[in-house]
Amino acid sequence: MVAVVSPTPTASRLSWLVPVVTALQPLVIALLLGAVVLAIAGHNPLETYGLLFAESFGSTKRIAATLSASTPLIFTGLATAIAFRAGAFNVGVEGCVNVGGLAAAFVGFTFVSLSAFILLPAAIVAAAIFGTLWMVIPGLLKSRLDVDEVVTTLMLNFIAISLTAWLVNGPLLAPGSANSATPMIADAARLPKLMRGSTLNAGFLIALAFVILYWLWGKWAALGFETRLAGMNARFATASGMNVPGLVFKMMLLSGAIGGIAGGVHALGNVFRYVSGFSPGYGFVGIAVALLGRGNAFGILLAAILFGALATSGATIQLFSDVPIEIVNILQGLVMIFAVARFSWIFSRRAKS
Amino acid sequence: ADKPVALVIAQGGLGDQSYNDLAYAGFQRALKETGLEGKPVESKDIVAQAADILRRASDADFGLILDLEYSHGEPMVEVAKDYPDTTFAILNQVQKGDNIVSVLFQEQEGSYLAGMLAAQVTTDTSIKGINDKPILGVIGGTKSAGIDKFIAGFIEGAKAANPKVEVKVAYSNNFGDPALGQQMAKAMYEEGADIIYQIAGGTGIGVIQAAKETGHYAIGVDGDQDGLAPGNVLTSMIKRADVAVENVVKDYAKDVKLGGTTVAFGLKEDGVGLSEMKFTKDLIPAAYLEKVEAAKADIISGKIKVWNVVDQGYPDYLK
Amino acid sequence: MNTVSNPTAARVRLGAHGVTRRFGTLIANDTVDFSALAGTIHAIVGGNGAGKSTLMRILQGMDRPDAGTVIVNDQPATLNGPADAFDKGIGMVHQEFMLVPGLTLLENLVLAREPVKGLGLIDRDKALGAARALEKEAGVTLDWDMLVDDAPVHVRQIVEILRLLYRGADVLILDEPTAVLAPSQIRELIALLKRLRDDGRTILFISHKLDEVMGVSDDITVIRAGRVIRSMKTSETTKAELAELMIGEILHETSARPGQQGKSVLVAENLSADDSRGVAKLKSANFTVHAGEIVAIAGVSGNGQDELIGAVTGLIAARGGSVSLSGNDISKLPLPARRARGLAYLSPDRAAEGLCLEASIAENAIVGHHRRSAFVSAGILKLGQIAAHAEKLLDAYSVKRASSDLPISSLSGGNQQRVAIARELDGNPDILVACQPTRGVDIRGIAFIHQCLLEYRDRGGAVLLVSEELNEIITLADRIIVLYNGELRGELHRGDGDIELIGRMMLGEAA
Amino acid sequence: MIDNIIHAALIMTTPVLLAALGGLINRTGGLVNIGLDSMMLVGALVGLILASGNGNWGVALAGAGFAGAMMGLMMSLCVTRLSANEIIVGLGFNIVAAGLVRFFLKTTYETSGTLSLPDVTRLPRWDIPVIEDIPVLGAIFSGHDILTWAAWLLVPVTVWFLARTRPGLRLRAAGAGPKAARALGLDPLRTKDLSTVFAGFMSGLAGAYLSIGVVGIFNEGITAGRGFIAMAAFYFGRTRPVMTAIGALLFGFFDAFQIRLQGRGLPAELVQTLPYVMVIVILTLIAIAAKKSRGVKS
Ligand SMILES: Nc1ncnc2c1ncn2[C@@H]1O[C@H](COP(=O)(O)OP(=O)(O)OP(=O)(O)O)[C@@H](O)[C@H]1O
Ligand SMILES: Nc1ncnc2c1ncn2[C@@H]1O[C@H](COP(=O)(O)OP(=O)(O)OP(=O)(O)O)[C@@H](O)[C@H]1O
Ligand SMILES: [Mg+2]
Ligand SMILES: [Mg+2]
Repeated sequence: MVAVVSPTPTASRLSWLVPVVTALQPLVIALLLGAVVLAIAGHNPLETYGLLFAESFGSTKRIAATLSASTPLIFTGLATAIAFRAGAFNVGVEGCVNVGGLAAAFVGFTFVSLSAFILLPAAIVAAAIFGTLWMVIPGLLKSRLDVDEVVTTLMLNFIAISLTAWLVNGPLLAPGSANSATPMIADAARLPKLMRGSTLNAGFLIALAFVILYWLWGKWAALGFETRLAGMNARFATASGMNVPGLVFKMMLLSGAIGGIAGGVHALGNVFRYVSGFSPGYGFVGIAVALLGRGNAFGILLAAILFGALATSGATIQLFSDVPIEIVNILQGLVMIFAVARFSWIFSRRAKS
Repeated sequence: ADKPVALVIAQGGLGDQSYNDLAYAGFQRALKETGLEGKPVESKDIVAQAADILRRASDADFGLILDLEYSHGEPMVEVAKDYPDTTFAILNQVQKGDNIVSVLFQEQEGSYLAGMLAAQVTTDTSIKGINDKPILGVIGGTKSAGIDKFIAGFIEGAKAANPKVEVKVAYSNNFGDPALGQQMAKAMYEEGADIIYQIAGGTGIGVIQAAKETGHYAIGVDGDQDGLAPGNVLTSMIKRADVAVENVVKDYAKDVKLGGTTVAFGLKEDGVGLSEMKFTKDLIPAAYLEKVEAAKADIISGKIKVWNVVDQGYPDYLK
Repeated sequence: MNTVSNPTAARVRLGAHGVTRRFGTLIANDTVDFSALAGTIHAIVGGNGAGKSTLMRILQGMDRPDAGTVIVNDQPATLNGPADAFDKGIGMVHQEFMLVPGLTLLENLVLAREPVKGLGLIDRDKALGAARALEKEAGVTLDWDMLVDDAPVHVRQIVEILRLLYRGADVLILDEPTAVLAPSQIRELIALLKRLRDDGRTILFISHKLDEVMGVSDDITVIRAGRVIRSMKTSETTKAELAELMIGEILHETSARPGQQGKSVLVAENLSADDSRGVAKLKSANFTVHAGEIVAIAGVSGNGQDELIGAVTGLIAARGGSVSLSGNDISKLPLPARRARGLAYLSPDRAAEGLCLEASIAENAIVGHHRRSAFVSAGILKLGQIAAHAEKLLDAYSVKRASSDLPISSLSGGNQQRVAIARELDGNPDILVACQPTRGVDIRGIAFIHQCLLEYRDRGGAVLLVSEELNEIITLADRIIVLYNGELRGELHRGDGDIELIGRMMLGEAA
Repeated sequence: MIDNIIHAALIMTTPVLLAALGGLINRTGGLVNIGLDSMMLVGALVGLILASGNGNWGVALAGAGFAGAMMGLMMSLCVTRLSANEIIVGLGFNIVAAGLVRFFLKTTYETSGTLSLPDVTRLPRWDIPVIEDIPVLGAIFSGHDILTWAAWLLVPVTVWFLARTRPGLRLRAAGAGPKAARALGLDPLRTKDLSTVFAGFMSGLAGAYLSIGVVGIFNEGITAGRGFIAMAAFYFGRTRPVMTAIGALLFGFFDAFQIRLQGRGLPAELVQTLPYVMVIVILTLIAIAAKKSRGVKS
């Protein structure tokens, strides 16, 4: 009888496992489904998964590649999460990545005579500023006129992509380039590499710093506290004396700033210019990262690393197997879908109620 | 050489109905003939993964890495320095390096011929579907120097044949939306164009569909697209990316020293040119074709120098 | 008048045998035995969180017991969901309203059993006909094309009940149906319930108001902490005994002492305001609240209370007139600024506005005060101080909780309300605008909250009390103003008026 | 000129409108469907395959609708039965569908990206005698195919369905008050599932419209994000059919317009943003007008 009421010592020692298992369960189901697809396509699932793992985490170089690929996703995940936190469904981070990336690249290839101590911060600040500016219109529309932010930010993505495409092929086109690209940025504007022979750069450290800041901000900052409450219950927050539209506006801008920095860091640390195909949808993956990480700082970090690992290993396993990229995409989608599913439902008798 | 070969696929991926698909076809032919091992590498995030993929392939002991992605030029120079024993190949641009081979195409030369042919045809009302207006159209996939290189050559060729000809230019901003291509083409046909040159991948397939539906003409690109709508594709401006890739791989297999060289594929090398016009040859008066042939000879001999947007920037008529 | 065929003259129309329901470690229902006899009104009473709603949900098939069975017509029965319960003639009006927003009253009435012509087309005439017949039976008239969102609470309540009749239910489970009604509306409802019973229907009635329970019911079951304490005939018990059974101790009624009127704190002059659709709801109201007094605004909901509260607190912009606080005009200030000047506001809608249900208990206790210099410096919260302060506050208001870090939704309604009051009175505001402070709270909680308000007043606080509970108003208020149709009428002083008089004034009958 | 713009605008509108109506029903039932694009893509492929070899276009449409509906069902089950977040599931479906389509093309047709099949039966266009020769009216009413007609007829039908019918009422109830619906013995989860199946069906048709109605081939980029535009359309219309249709038409019109605006000295990239800019501008104007009218009353 006693055993039923109070958990046994063994159970309590292993109780930390419960959330881990719960978190892994969807991943396992996604992998199982992926295995079915692989098997149908005539690939050995175990071999493929082994290869994917090795190409993501199998050596220092591969780990570096994974972290490098996850860097922009950490930023976009945080940018999205911060707007969600305030109750604004901002799907426009993709646009911010593009304008931010172009702004940083512009500073980086224009003011080439400046020293790194000035140029690098200036380029990142430019990215943040342009990302912020990009969110002013939807932020104002949402907070002042209650115009749905999903539509406006989605539209602004298309506009950002077209606008940057125009700039980079017209006024900002590198002479002698056959595709739309700015000139390369000055060496002084480049973020230092963390490891020779890899693309992992100081941008990842900045991303980590942002994760920690985001966590601290959510826990310790008065603004973070207010944002969370406003996002959970706007009426309550208003009645408690908060300026909810103002908060929403601020958080949309902050989201834009971080989105801009995502692009800036990507331009200064990896691509070294702005070029067509600069962002293959980092902003959209950021939505998944934010939701997968459940808005939690470390959840976002893990989710970004997961997607980064799939992106980087998905490309390089093609060197060692015949598994085509689409299988990797399918896998990615499955992980996304099932990572947010709750399978307890199936086993629970009364979940219906 | 017997180390394996990698082919890095450019943005747009396999299935773009043009550049990537063509290059991959040449790649496969070469592998079959030489018996070499080889892998294509695609990625959604191809721009950012440039160095990552090139290094991984080098580390994995691939002997030749062909890269179709334009934005990989500069990263390749960096990576190539660290792997002197690996040969790298980049297309559409010249990059310096002892172990880098650059492959260039003179698409403007082939486009010139296409323009010259179209400008002659467009006022010949004896041909079905042709009106008397000297109006031609071009639909490009994106506004970029790489695409405008085709367009400039086309316009130059058209003006050479008939200075009064007007060339309408539009961009789809999308290489994979045939419905859009079809609508754009129809809009151009409505405005009096009767021949449209498409340089827009999958979007361009819609242009050819529009030609077929409205009884006008399209000009195909990259591969021989004459068969997509027999009789409605006036000709195709073929860019032998497949031959280029095939040749590079074969040379590598034969241990020809490739590093540090630049291979050009123009009219002279048969790297670009018009299709054989299997379905339209009989429609077109022979005189027009003769004039095109003459221009081709002049370009090969150097008598005509066609404008190259990538090297020379934009000409006045395409600003 | 349609009569209900008494189903095979069963003695126990609806009941439970050994029903147990656990939520995690909490036992909400502990081997509950319960029998509602056919053709009776059976009241179920108990404190907040006693397990009343849980038991009712089980009896309506919304929830299933972990052990035990439901009894229908003397026989054990299994209820596979609410549809099954409806088939057996059992319907329920839930504690929280279960009307669909965005639908009209008529649509809500017929939802799930719509009369149709061919093609699934709803037969509006038939639906309206049925609605009119039900109206007659209940003795009301409704605008059936009104959207639920626009309907006042008592109308919604009526629609919920009519809906059960429409579905042909002869067992009506009503979970706190009177919590939001005015006295006259309560009387009407009770009369209706009695009529329905006399037609042979069986009614399960939950309320925290023991007067009502004594007045309406034939039988009473008392539940405490998930167990049935006793079932009895209403005629065999008294209010005092019920109260003692419910809470396990004897509760002393709050005694009303007159307050000491001080200087004027809140002055409203010619205040008028519109509702969200621009309809004038508050017309030129004038009143003053002094330090050390409780001024109550009595009125049936929908007569302008929301607009009055909104205009005083700054939640909505007034259309005209002015509000001043301690001599300063605050008419143009938004709510945060008014709060900063010493105004506190206890919302009538605890779940949606008064509390943030997903946030923790401690957070709910501190919100609004977290920018105090003791709790924040340079935008960084001093979490240690805040937690300590929250603990102190929660202890002072005896909030029963496992841990202050749990979401506040884990508390019972009474305890939730304590948190809200603790927060609003923290920091000694100049004036508290307290709206429906005891809605849905059990008798022990009510006594406690009343005590808090009186102590605050005695410390020199000013209270503007807006309530539909006349008993509450009589107990607490030093002055009573009646709000009818957007106008303030008559002013009564402590001891002046009786419930009947105020009730008539609320309906615009007397001045 | 104006005739041509009208005609082109209507053609560009049809797929967006079809999917938007599906999405609207879906959202009314309580699910915001970000995966419309994936259902469109699969519909486009299935439609083309069934219409090839001189197939029957009716069968092709049915097949495309069915394929989309199946995708909708799977998506809905993930949301309603596995309580997965609908936004992520939608994004995930877009990725998985794109991958599966490429994979299928590679393994079955040994092609990638584009599928061009012989003898594709195209959707017939109906010319209406007399009217077809009247300017403007002819462009509006003549020369359209069954799906264009269906899409526009469905607008009033949807209004009627939601306002007047039993399933319409239950759908609204499932979306706006699932708890209440359940308390009344309805099954809101199943209603939600059905509404997603419908959204999938409509998106499948929209896809088939692109592949066998407009171009006659399939390309993996054939939807070109029109599923997202459809989503924007029903957001634009605040889930009301007529406004949603206007939103879809707005896209179609400005799309047709921008094509014709090109090559007139304006940069192509900037002209192409016209539809998106217009949506923001119009939403803003509507919001300002709404605010003003509220201000006037008070
Ligand atoms: N879905 C649920 N999950 C977890 N706990 C629950 C749930 N529903 C009720 N409880 C718990 O069960 C207990 C009984 O709740 P119930 O709603 O039956 O109380 P009640 O008697 O109706 O109270 P009140 O008078 O305040 O309405 C409470 O402690 C409550 O916290
Ligand atoms: N899913 C749930 N998980 C945990 N607690 C729950 C859940 N659902 C309801 N409860 C709790 O059950 C208790 C009783 O619920 P109920 O709906 O009867 O309201 P209440 O707390 O009694 O408040 P009131 O009577 O004032 O409305 C509350 O504490 C409520 O928060
Ligand atoms: Mg002509
Ligand atoms: Mg209850």
